[in-house]
Amino acid sequence: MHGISLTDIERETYKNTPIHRLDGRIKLLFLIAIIIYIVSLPKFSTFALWKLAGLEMYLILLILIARLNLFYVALRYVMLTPFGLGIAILQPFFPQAFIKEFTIHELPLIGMPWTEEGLLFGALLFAKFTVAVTTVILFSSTSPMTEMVESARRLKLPREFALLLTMMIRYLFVFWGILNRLRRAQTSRCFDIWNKSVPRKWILEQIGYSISSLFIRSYEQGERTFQSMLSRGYDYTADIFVHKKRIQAPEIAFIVVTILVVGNIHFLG
Amino acid sequence: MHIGDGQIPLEQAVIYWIVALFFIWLSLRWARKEMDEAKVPIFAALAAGIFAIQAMNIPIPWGTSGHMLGSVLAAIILGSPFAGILILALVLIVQGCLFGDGGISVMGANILDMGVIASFTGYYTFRMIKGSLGMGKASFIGGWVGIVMGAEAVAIELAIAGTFPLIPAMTWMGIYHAVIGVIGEGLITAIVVTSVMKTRPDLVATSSKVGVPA
Amino acid sequence: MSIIDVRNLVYSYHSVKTLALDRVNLQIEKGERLTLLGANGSGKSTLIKHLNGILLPQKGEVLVKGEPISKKNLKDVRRTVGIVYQNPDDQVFLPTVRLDVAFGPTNLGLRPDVVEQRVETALNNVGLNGIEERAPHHLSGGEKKLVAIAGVLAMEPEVMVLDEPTAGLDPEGKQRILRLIYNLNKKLGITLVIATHDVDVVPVFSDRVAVLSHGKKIADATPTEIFSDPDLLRESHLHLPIVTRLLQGLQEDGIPVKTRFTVAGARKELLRVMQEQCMGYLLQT
Amino acid sequence: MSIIDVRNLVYSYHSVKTLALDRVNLQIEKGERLTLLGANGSGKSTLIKHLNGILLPQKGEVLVKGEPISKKNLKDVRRTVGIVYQNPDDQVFLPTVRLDVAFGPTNLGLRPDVVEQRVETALNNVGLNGIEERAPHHLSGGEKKLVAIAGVLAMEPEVMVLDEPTAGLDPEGKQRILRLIYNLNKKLGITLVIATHDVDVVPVFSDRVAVLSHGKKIADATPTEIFSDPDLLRESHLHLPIVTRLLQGLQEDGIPVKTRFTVAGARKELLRVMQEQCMGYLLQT
Repeated sequence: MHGISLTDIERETYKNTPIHRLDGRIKLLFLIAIIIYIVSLPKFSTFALWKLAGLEMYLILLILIARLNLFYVALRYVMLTPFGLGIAILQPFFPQAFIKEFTIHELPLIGMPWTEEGLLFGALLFAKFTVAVTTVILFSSTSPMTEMVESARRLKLPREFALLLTMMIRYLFVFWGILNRLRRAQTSRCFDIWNKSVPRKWILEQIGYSISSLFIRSYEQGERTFQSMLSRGYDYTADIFVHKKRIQAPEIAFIVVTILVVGNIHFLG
Repeated sequence: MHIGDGQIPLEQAVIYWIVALFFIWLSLRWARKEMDEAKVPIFAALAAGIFAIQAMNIPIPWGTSGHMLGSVLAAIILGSPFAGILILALVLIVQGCLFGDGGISVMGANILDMGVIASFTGYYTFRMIKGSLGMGKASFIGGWVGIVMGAEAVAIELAIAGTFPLIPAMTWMGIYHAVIGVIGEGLITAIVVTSVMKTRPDLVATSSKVGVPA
Repeated sequence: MSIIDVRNLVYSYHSVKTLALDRVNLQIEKGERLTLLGANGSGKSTLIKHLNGILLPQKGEVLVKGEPISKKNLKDVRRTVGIVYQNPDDQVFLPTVRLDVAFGPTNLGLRPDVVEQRVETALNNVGLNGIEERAPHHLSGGEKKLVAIAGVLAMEPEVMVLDEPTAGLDPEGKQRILRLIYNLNKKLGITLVIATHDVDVVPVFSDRVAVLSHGKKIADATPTEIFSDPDLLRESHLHLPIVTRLLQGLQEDGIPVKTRFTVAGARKELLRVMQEQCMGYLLQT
Repeated sequence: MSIIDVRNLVYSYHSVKTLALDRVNLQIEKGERLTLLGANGSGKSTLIKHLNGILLPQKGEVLVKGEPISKKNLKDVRRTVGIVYQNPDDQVFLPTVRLDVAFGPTNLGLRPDVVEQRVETALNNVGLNGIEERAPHHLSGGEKKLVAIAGVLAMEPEVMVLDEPTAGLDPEGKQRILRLIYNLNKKLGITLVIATHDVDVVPVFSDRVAVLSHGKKIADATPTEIFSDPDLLRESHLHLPIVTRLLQGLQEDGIPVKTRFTVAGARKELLRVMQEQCMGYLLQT
């Protein structure tokens, strides 16, 4: 999709490091806790910027321990940046409703006015975005999707929704394969969405038809899968089977260290 | 049009989460009634399919490519905005947790914009004009309205959050999505709906059933 | 009593005019290996879906262990009759092997440790231990098929129905699957029903062959009997097994070979005839 | 000059350690019928994807009509080399047969009337006239395969590559496809490359067989030569054709039959031997 495909992420999750081995529930809680912490930091404070920098260092340390491919991590980050950067970069040029007084400067050469307060707010937005994205990259690269859902199920995600999500994960890979084969067959017959020698309208039709074929195939996949599920005793009470693992020393150590680090960053930083 | 973490303050994000969860619950209830146990495999596969569909490049003006959202499409074919909500919720959860497309704290807001608001406005626009304009044109307008409204909802949420002033946000999000939505969502939705009607007419709930789905 | 008894079964899909199944009668006996032979579209898959109540009869009935299948006993029927579908992507629908194989036993309401045990045993029986955590999309076609079989085995069915079990597999993969299901029948006593159009696979495998054509059962006999009748197979858009074709060619050449359908059978038969023929020659001179 | 010339081709997938293709050399001559024989996972599909530039070589090169495939000549290469993939559902995606077959020629920028003409001709050549307006979705597997072939034919390629063309088809469907592609080669002079693991299909069909195993080309010879070497096939996880297996069994029994691989060939050979053998018997007494 964005230069990083499902399979790239999946490959990272197959590594075997202390971080990868941690219980999925702990990692899921870690993700949620960090995100909540970041988001609840004040939206206008230089101090928060330093806390975020500290947190980012800790996350990078964990990424190193998890031996993630750094090129892959950087690529994922860069792919996502435009989403956060776009909104942040405009901030110095707009008045923020919650700020009373502005210190105004002008851009050299073009003379466009910008505010110090807006710059700080934008920087904070971008810093929060960066730390959040780093957390998601770390989390998604160290726990396979199935494990995430199994963990969520153990943390009381409703039965039906857990089954929906696990099956979706399975079929993500099936349809990813179908999409690639469809594209390959189209490329083999010289299809190119930028082909100048055919009308644009015709190209859009072909894309529409491809999407329609994918839609029907996914619906029919569901129909066939339903029959095979019934054959294995499926009914409205069905649940996923959770292979139970216990919380052990490494998990506890991870929690303690994280609380110490974040606590330190928060109160000292 | 994914909102990222940090762009909406926690307390507002929590409210959006609650609203989104309420709609997910409603859509599950709808699915249970309409498709009983078959809903799990069908929606799981459809969500995976829409995920793949969103990865198909569509040439939009200015030499760039965009992609489809698909919530209005799902709503029209399955005959209820709840279908669009359920599928988009699944897709957004995977995108957020796996790819980092759209944040975690703001996932509720994203589900609200691209799932709930896009599906509802798009689907009911389609329903209103289907009789007079026919399936194709109504799908086109429905798809387009859905994406524009979803984008405007993002603008409003960002404005409430204090991240962006309301008027410029609504203007620019509106104009941008109104332009790309003509092709990426409107036209493609229309082509897909008419083509599914040709191939599997029985799948297209809206073409046969009248009466408002619960 | 037959373990499955199909009586006068009629079924038509509502989009199609012709009958998908036309008064089909079929008894399946405990412990046997039965092949349903038919071309694509002959009604095999529709018949199979009636064996565990995925489809309910429009006319006629299907009895499992003497009880007609009805909405009430569906769960019991599906515990007795397990179906392995043709495409493992339809059947293996959960993202790890363990989750998938555990799906059936979990639905039976078994305790987690029993489920765990059944998963182990089933994977053992198909020879796939140690891949519990693997994702299906990283398995080969043959392995996925084995996982699908394990998923059904874990429910400990008495009858196992397999739709085109060798489809898409290479020769080694085919052999592996066939050997496996043969052993399931021999060692665990599971009754086997295989639906296929692969005439070269059946003979080696089955006690009995039922031939389906255009929704009708047009023959039900031992493989030898079935393959002695070329017209029957032509009518059902199938071919003779390669070995049988060769022997019948020789018959046309005037060599008195009998019909055989396996390589081993034909080898013996040809040897016998060669010796006899030459003896005949000898006596004439 | 070979129409396709694969030189020292090496390819490895990102996620897998072993090489998918390991220094493969292969010359494909204009007008021939070549079979790429190999088990699943032997590298056949990876090799095929290099023949029209879907994959570009990591090492080595692929020349089409003497020109190395590069980003610049991709369109020409794909016009010369058409590929029919294994699963027609991945290939046939448009709502009518006519639209689908027109997809390729339209992409070539041809005028609508020329496209129309090509569609007619292509459907004619695969024997599917009169179904132009049908939805491929509702066709049988065999018919869908034919539409896929027509879609490639309409681009008028000089080389046609088919990946497992008989997969999933019943005996009659297989025959129909094989007869068709044989005729495409004979009548239209299209060079044919077929990738398959079906040892019983190849022999009837090909001038030459290249055997792939674990990404390496381990043999390249006539079918007779290939099937005279049981070790070779064992190494590549394949079997001997059924007919060949029978004849080799008889050889072990001391009957001096020569290796054959088609029913017709074996029939002739057995007749010959029977007569000679009996003669021998006669002389001894």
